[in-house]
Amino acid sequence: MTSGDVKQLVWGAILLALAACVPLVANGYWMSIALTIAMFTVLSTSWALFSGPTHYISLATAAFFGVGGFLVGTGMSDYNTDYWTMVVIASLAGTVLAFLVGLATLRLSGVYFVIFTLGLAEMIRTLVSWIQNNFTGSRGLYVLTDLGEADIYIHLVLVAALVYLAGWWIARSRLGFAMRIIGNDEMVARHVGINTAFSKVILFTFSGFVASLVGALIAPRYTYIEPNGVFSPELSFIVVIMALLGGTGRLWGPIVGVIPFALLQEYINANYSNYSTLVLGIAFLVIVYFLPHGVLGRLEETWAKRRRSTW
Amino acid sequence: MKLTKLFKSAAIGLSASMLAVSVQAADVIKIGAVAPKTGALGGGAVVTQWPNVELWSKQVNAAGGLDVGGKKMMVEIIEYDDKTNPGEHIKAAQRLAEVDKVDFIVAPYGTGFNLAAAPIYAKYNYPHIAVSAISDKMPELTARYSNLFFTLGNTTSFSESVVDILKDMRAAGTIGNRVAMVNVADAFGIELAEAARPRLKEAGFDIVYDKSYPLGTPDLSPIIKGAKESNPDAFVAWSYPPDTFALTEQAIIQDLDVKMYYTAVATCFPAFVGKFGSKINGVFGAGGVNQDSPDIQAYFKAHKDITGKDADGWASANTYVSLQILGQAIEGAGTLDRQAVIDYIKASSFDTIMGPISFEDQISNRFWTVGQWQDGKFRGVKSSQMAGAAPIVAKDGWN
Amino acid sequence: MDIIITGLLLGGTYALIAFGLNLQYGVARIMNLANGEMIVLGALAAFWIFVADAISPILTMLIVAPLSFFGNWLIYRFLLRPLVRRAKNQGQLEVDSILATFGMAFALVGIMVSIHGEYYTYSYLAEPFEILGETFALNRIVAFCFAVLIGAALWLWLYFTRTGMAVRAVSVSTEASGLVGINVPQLSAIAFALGGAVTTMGGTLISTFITLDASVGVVFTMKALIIIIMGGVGDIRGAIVAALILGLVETAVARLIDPGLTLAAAYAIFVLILLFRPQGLFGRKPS
Amino acid sequence: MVETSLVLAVQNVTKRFGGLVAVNNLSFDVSRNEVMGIIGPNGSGKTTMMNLISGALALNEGTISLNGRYISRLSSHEINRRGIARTFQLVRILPSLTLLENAMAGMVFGHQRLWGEQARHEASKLLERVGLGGQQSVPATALTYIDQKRLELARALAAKPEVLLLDEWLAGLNPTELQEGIDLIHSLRDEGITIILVEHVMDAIRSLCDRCLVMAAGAKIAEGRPQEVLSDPEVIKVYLGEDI
Repeated sequence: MTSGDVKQLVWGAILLALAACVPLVANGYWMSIALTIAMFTVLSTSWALFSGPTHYISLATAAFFGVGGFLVGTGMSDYNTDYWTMVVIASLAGTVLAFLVGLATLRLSGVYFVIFTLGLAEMIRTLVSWIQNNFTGSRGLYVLTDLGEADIYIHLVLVAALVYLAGWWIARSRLGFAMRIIGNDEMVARHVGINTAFSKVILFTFSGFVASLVGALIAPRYTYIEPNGVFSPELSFIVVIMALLGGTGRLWGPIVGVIPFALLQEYINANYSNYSTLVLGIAFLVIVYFLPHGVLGRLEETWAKRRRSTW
Repeated sequence: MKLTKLFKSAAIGLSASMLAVSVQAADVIKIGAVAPKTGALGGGAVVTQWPNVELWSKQVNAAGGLDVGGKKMMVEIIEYDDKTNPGEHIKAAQRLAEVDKVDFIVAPYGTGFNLAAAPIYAKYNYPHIAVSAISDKMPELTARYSNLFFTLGNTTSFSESVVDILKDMRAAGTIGNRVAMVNVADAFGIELAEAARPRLKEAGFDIVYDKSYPLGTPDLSPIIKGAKESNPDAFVAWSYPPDTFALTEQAIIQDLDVKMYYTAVATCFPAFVGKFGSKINGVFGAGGVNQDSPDIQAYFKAHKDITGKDADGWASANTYVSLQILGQAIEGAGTLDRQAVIDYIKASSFDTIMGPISFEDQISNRFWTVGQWQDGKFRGVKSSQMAGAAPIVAKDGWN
Repeated sequence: MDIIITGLLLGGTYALIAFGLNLQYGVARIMNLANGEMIVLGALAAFWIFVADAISPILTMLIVAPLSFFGNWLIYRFLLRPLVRRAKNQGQLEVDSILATFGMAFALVGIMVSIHGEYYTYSYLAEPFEILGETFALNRIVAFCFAVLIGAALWLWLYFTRTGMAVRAVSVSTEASGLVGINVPQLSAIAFALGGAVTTMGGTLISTFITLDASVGVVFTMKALIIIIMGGVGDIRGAIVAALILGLVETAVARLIDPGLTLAAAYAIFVLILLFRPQGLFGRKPS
Repeated sequence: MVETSLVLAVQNVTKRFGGLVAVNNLSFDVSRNEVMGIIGPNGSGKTTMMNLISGALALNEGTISLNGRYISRLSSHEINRRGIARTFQLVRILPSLTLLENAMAGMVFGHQRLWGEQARHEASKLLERVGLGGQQSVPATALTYIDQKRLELARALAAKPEVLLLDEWLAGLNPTELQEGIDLIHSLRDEGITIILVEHVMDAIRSLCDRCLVMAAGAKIAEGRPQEVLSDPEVIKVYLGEDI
């Protein structure tokens, strides 16, 4: 561990501690924005742990997120299980599912991988609906807990800490190095002795685990769980888009996409409520055209310029 | 020189407008409304929810506003699109409470959204008169949230009423025991199908076809074919808007000749009769209104005149009623104090276009459960304690 | 027999959804996430004109097609071309086009909601039509016939004209085509515009038997993506075969097993095909 | 004696692509510390043979064994871990990594598994050796084609392989560079590495190879010392055409 590594850890810890203080100052409205930001930060960052270095764009986030939320709902509503027990079960189930999905996608690359994950997520969604309809016989899934938004937020900040720590560790480990090589040239990666399948599945499983954990932790916020809501494919797209917007080249890339995008979306919703979708679309196009390499790219460019001009 | 002038006038303008806002704020009741304009439920909310918010606020303001403790106050609506996304809805609700500081709110659209937002509205103690929500967990929820009211009825009575109609028709000799039942594989459809299944069996009906289909199935003709092959006397579909249209179109094409044909949500929509015309005479659907009531007729006319759209034959009127209740409760309590208004709602009876409505343990037991298209009008035929039910007729082919 | 015909009819619908995107992705390399919104736009036009003036959707389709061609050409020329030009590689273009067309999809939904926020539903040719003693919906049969016509026209164009051959060349290799003197930017624009026009026509036809609303586009986008990937990118035969397989599987499952499993079965088939043929049914193996 | 020095044994290997037989029932052995050349006209199956050994392609029939253990069913990363490293016919560097990282890539996961400071140290020594010293943090894309080849060799050597596969590694070098390259390969052999190279540069083959295998249309047509093989009329016919 170099002094730079330690410095990063300390900084990360300070920032996370600050983030954990948000409930002390925020009112309900800012709390719910902070919660949304925390949720997408965790989802996008863990997504980018796998997809950033490999350039494999996964659209399966909703499947894992949905499994998390749905199992918590089913467990609490149909089987009267305790919330925290269900969080553990749901995230384990999500992890196992992610592992299987990871194995199944090994032979695919490029756009075939992208759409495969989308199709798989949709298959899981309709299967879950069918199972609910025919077997679990649920009459509405309620997640009634005493957890407020601030509690859920703190849970998510803890998960964020876990994700960042994992990301920090991976970047310094053989695994992270292997992922960078795979992202460059998978053929070469195999020929330098990297078990590419193993590395990819490990990281994919981790991001699936995080997504299902988030789905389980956020469920109390929705109170009432509908499979078609928690398995919404839109979520997968938004996670990808926020991560790409920020930039996937660095661990902190996604968050610089998530924060401005969430705030922008909020601003548009508040001020153009009747045309929010239209304005959001246009804002999106403007971002794509004027921030070609994402927020991260723009930031690094600016820094590079500043450095040049001061020297 | 010029610049300073500009600044000065801008500053004066700004302070003037700020003054105007604060003056206005004292005379205005701010009411927030969050419901979908886009997303999966957007198409329904645009028919049922939004026009009534517009209609009611315009009518109230045209009459000079609400009388709050002797002072006339206009209502101002602040609306947000929740994009049919629960997370968005919760955020917008928080914004209404914390940023816009609205005095009251219009309940969300859809069961899931009413439940998802209930904790938020409870936190700020807004009277939450849930209209478009059907659930059997209502007693538990009202026990948990003292500001929450339900008006549209519960799953049990909706399914019971359909079974009652079947029993009536069987007793009249119009149909036999064979019932085909399908449902959309979504919380709403699953709940209702589950509630109906034991009741049908108990009443001695054979469920000869019992299938679900996923939300967004593009071709429902196999369902109608399957149902037709089971040779039913009655067809019951716990369906959502797009499938209600698609099932009925296929039923017409395949000539599913049953004496009793029921589809759930959106059967009462103007677009339903707009699409099928006279062919759907005799079709049953969820909800209903008393078409003969002069109040309802006046409401329909005002709805058309002011919003330019036709009201649907069920939830539109209910939505309007919930706003009437809110308005009357504010006037009755004579204050904008929310707790006072909530207490007033709990204790009082309201004179609405659907007749007198009152709440027992925060739940109204007066609502329509089944309606039927009869000569171009969607009439309520089964209800819980509503007057003016039309007699049911048997469906006589698709003409 | 009944299952086969119903399945083919549904497959025809799917083909209509997928043709356009296949051209746009296969040739112009634009992963167009606004594809579904183009379908909805076609449906909106049909609904609007039908309700206002009782004009047949078939006629609307013929009016809409050139408009859509022109509109999509403009979109490509002014919104997407700059992205193609600045992209250093295929991956960069894919990312950019996903982001840009996602924004476009939002904007289109917003526009359509402000035009008509309710369901687009009307009755056109919703009449029984008998084939071999079984009853089918006439509007579906008409749509199927048009799917066949459009598919055949595209195939003839791709395989028997100079432009078509050039388009196929571009779909195999953008770089090589440029080297042999094919005007790649122009052909990409044409392919994108044509794809958009075909998609809009599909939407117009589909609106005669499926109830749509402004926000439903993403459902069609997903189906279309799955079909072209299942068939193999850029291959028109692949898209047709994949569409028909999906239609047949969904119908067979609905009739023989359980309608609740139709979509799950369709996705399962897709997943299985990709597991055994990672490049799709007709796709070329990546070297 | 002969038995123990056998490193790589290729027995009756066949590889088909659809109807095309790229490698047809080919057998050969490579002994420890030997430099073995595979030559033949374009399309004769040389690179396919290399890909079969390295595990990039799966063979249809036959076996390949390393030190008496079958490797022909293993995937390429396992083969690499057993001690076979390679370069590619068309250079494959890792473009977004620095030179040092490129070189390190070879030693972290494979036959030799180093990590951290030790790996960095070894990798920079290797860069030095292939003539890329002092450029550790330069991005790999900044290199010329020839330097990219050096880098690729450094990466292959980083694994401390027992067997090194060089696929036209000397192609495209100018005479000075060629001589350096040949010297480098010589020195590798002196360190005990067994080398199999596919090559068109005849000078290199003559000066480097202990033995040569000539392929045509997927089959072996000759095998032996370079001088003998290259004067074989059959080989000359294959190389220069039927008429002579």
